[in-house]
Amino acid sequence: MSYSVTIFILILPLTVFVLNGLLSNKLSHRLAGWLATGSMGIATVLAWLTAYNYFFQSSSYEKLIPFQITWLRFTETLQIDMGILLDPISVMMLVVITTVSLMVFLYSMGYMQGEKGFIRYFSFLSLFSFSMLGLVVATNLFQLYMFWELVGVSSYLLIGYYYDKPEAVAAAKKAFIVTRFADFGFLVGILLLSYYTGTFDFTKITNPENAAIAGMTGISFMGLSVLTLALTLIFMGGAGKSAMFPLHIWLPDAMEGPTPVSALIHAATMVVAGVFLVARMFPVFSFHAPEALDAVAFIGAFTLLFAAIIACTQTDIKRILAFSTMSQIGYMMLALGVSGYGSEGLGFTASMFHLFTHAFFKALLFLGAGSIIHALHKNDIREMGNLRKHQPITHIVFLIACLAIAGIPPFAGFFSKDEILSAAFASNPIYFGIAALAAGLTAFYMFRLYFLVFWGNERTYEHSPHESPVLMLIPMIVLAIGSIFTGFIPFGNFVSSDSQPLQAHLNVTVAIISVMMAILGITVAWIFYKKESLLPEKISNMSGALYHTVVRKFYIDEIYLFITRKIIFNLISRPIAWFDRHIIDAFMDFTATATNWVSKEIKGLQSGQLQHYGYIFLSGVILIVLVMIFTNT
Amino acid sequence: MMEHVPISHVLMVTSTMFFIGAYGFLTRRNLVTMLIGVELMLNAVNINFVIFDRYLYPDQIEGHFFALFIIAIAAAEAAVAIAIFINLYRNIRSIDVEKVDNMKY
Amino acid sequence: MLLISLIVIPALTALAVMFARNAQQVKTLSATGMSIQLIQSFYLLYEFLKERSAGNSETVLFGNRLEWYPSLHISFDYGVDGISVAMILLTSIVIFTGVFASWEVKDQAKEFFASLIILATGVFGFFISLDLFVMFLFFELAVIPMYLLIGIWGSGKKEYSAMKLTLMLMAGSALLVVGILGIYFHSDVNGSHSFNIIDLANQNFPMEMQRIFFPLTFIGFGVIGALFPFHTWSPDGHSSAPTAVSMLHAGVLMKLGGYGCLKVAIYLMPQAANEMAWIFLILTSISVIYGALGVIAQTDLKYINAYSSVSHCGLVLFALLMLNKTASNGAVLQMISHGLMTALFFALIGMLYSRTHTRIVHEMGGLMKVLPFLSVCYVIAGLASLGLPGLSGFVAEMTIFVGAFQHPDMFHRVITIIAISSIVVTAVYILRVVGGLLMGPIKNEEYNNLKDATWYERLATVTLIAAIVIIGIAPLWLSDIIMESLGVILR
Amino acid sequence: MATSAIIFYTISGVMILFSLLAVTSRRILRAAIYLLFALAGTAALYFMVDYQFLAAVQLIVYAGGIVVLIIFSVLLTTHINEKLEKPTWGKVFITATLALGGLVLTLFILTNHEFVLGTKPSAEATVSVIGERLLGYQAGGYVLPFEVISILLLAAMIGAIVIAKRNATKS
Repeated sequence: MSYSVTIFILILPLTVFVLNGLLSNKLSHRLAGWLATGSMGIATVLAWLTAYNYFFQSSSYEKLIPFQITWLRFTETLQIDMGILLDPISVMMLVVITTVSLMVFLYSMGYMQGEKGFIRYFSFLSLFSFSMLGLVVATNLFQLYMFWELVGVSSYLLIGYYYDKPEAVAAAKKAFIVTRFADFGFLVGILLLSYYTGTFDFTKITNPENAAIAGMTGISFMGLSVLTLALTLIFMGGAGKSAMFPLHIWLPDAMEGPTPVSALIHAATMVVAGVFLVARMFPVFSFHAPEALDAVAFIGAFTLLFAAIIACTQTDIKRILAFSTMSQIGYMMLALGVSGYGSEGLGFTASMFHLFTHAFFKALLFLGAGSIIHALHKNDIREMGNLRKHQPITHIVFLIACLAIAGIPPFAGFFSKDEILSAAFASNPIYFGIAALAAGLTAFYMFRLYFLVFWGNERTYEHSPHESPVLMLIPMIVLAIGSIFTGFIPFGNFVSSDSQPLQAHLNVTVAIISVMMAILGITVAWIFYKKESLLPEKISNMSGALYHTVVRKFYIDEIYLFITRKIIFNLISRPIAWFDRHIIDAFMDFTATATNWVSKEIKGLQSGQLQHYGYIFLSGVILIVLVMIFTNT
Repeated sequence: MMEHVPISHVLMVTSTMFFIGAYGFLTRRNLVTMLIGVELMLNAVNINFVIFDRYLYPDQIEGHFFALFIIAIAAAEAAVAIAIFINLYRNIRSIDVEKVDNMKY
Repeated sequence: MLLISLIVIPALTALAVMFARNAQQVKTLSATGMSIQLIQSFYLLYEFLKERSAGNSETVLFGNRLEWYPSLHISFDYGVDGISVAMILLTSIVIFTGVFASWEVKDQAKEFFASLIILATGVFGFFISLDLFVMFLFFELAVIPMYLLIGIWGSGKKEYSAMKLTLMLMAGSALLVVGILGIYFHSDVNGSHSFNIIDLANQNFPMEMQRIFFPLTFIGFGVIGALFPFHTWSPDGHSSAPTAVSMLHAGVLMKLGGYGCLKVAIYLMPQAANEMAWIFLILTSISVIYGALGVIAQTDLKYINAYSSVSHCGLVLFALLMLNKTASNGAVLQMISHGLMTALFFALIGMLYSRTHTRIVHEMGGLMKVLPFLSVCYVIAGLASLGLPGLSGFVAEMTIFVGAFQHPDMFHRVITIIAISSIVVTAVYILRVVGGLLMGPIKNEEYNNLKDATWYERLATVTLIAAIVIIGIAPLWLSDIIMESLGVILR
Repeated sequence: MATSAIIFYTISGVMILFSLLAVTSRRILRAAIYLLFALAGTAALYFMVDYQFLAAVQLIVYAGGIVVLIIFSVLLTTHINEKLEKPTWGKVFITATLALGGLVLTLFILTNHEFVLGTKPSAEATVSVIGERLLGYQAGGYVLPFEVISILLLAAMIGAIVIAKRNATKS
């Protein structure tokens, strides 16, 4: 099989988007849904085939470009190509995206049944899959940026899917604007990089021997080398999309979208785009701009802890998962940040590995949450309890996912997290400490959720909860299997920073510490939440203001609101609008008024009295003659 | 026949006549009398043409023609002017120039 | 012949419209005429591409010279290069859709359509002429009917707006006349003066002359291109103008400014452009940011769009002043892209207004539910405006930014970054409007009975969207024909 | 003093006198008659410089035509006994100053200017010469102005009729 087939992985969802979008009031729901799911199924098969070919049929993991056309030419050297770049990480991403997409598509067939905008939903979802796939196979920075924007917009459309709910609209808007702000940095970073290197091409940029790149390190601007600046800006884009602190505020709100969307976009795929971006540019970071990489590690570590702390106090099931996502992405960023290149590249591999496993268990968590919400029509975990009686299958898969994310062996999360912890351990003990602490917190908040929802007292529900339909259960089971077994993949053999196999060994010390932390977390959660208990309330009361700060997510949202509404809107926009109307426009009007005034004042000269004109005329003539006489003599 | 009269004397006479006409034009309020002033001025100018022709370029008769044309035009002008006066009188019952200022501004 | 018929057809259409017997005939005639015009423009594109691919590399194609007033060296020189072809395409698309967008004009329909088409004739003439004097003539021909169109068929403070718009544009024209005459009297083509752009381009005007006449022509054209601080006619004018006029005005007429700046000011006086660019760069970057920030506080849809036009058109002039091929290419692309999407915006605003009878954003809401077609179109227009890849806005903006950033001078790159920040602000205001207008619960019970788009409204919007999408997805051909002509202009 | 000089000065005196009377008389009909005398004086001057044809035209058109027209209009628009009101002193003062100032200025120029008198023999302005010149189209021919004047006269005639005509619908 030739790799050019990969183009169909992109074309299929695009076709579905166009078809469903244009024929949204012609097609029946069943047809549209199966069209989308079927195409995604084919795409998934193609992606797995590609992966099989790439990883098992060829000995070395070269960068391959099976397809490329010129899309837009800027200058002789700078142009945007549209193409497909296959290398270990993009192939891996292809597999992840298509698989999770397929599962979510299937799940949505059940979850969204009977919704009015069913076809619109699948249309947008296909658009998202297309954009995300295009993003990971991008051959150059600009193509990546384009799909990056497309991903952002499909995320906007999907978050705002329930467009008559004001919260959903606001959340969609917020998500788009915050990421747009980050993209501004990204774009400037791209421009800066391309200005010095004269290319957008990944193959050229990431080539460690590229002289132009090395030259950029020599040019400094405000104490930093231009390259560091450019890469930091590019990372800013990644941080926005991956909801890193302080650009994370959109992600919790984004949970207003339908739950399968959260699973696909805001857990498994889109939010890891930032990680993917850093991984894509990793050689440049690693060789030429270690300062930028330090920033990545720092932001990653900070978000990791920050989000985990907030997650412990939230009560909305999806928001807990959202903060958990942020925290897990923090892990990935941290791993990239502490990674070296080549044989020191454990962090890189670990990051990708975690991305891979996380996609499975986090998608599963969201789908499980969706299954619960589907049954209960509410999001607040304090109003749930003892659901294991009503939804046994959901309960089991949810438990598997919780164990996976908590890092209990032999579930997938354990292996990837262990690699990250080892990488952090090798680099900086503080980072290791943060990561290990967060591992404990992760276990705590996940099991807090688990116990509150599935155990505890029976609540009164409006209509008795029921197990979800088969269409929703199948994807969950598939993902659960993935969450159990993906950890055993020898990931370093396939994905590494320099495409050479990397042997990762289980670091026993680290493993023990992390498992201990996880078990500690689970135990605390068990004590607090297994049965109705007053302990959590006591503790939250004891910590008082601190607790409230955490519940209010450290007031970051409020700060943003202050900046946008008070400063930008009230102190900049309105004055500008006022200034434009009352100063600039008034000046233009003033010139008109002044002309009018002058004409009104002098129109008295035109008195209509013939003889007045006569006087003036005669005196004028006399005056002119006088002047002529006297100037002549 | 005029060799004994210096040109400047003739011109003085015509200038005097001209300014008398101007005086009339500017002081009178009745439009007809203003027209009389205008006729005087035209007449003075006419004489000037003839006199310059006769004294300075006696071999030519261009001044004669100018005078002729001016007379024709003056006649036309007077006819139109008087038509206007009559129409005006019909409309506002007066031919006082100070009342005719409807078209100011 | 091809080019002459480009102005003959609309002129004939306008004439025929005047003889029409009823409103139905008027509309049929206008629609027919403008459809022919649209087909012609595509045929022109086809012929142009054919000639170019056959290796014809002359500066202008299909050109000719018709003597008109030899003693002043005024002749009707015409011909097109890639930029003109692109602009002609844009114009014919916008006027075509404009006719359909004003399908419901009832009072004095005959005069309305005739003026509208005469305006378009002026624009077509402007784009094909190569003689400064004739170009100016067509420019005025395009501007004057605007007064009548706004003053008679407008809404709100229409007399005020029409007067303001006309006076400000006329003030620009006044500067322009001086500029053009200055160029004319300083030229020396084979011992005599000339108005012909191609001849004038080979003149090396002395620096002292350029320093005087470059700003005159640039500001003269800049006024209609909404150069800060001469942009204030735009919000008032657009808000009072009837739908089709707003479309044509923001979509095409404002582009005469950018086109003129490029083809006259920069082309003929490159040294002064180079020397004085920084002043205008500051002004235009103010336009870009200031316009965008100004939008956020607006509540009237037309004002919102007018200010965003200020921002987008500011970007056009901004890019032109970078004086390199890529940025200028982006500027032309932006003119086309903005022309299409702003026409779409104004068309949609008109259609919404005719249903809800308000243009205030917060008085509407939830229109997506009752007017799905129009709302989806509005979202697409919004996304194009905020530069979504796959729609034309992205292509144009990115070309501008990349091109501007290639400038070797630090100042230019910094100012480019400032201009780039407008994409964030654009996103803010577009999403505010989309959120407030289309999403959320329905605010007014009466809106439940609104009818979605009729066939002619669908035709107008779909045409524009198709153009936006085609350029957005496959921009290379357009970019190439523009780039080719820029090679001559920015020597 | 030669006879001709005496005649000239007499005529001049009459002309100036009647001009003055024409612009100051408070009876409008008299003013018209005074104008007639001033115009007749002008005709006499034309006789003196041997322009008989012009003098005749002056008498016929000016004295005969225009003055009659004026008298008619006076009769149509004013009462015969009506006295014109005196102009205000301020007006008289301003106008007189202006007129005198102009006159003085003109006289000043006149007296200071050296006129170069022509020495060639004077040309005859006989009716045949005038006729040929007026209708001639070679150098020195006045056929074009002649035609233009004809058109003007025609237009003035029509204009006068249209303006003075009573508006049928109005009354």
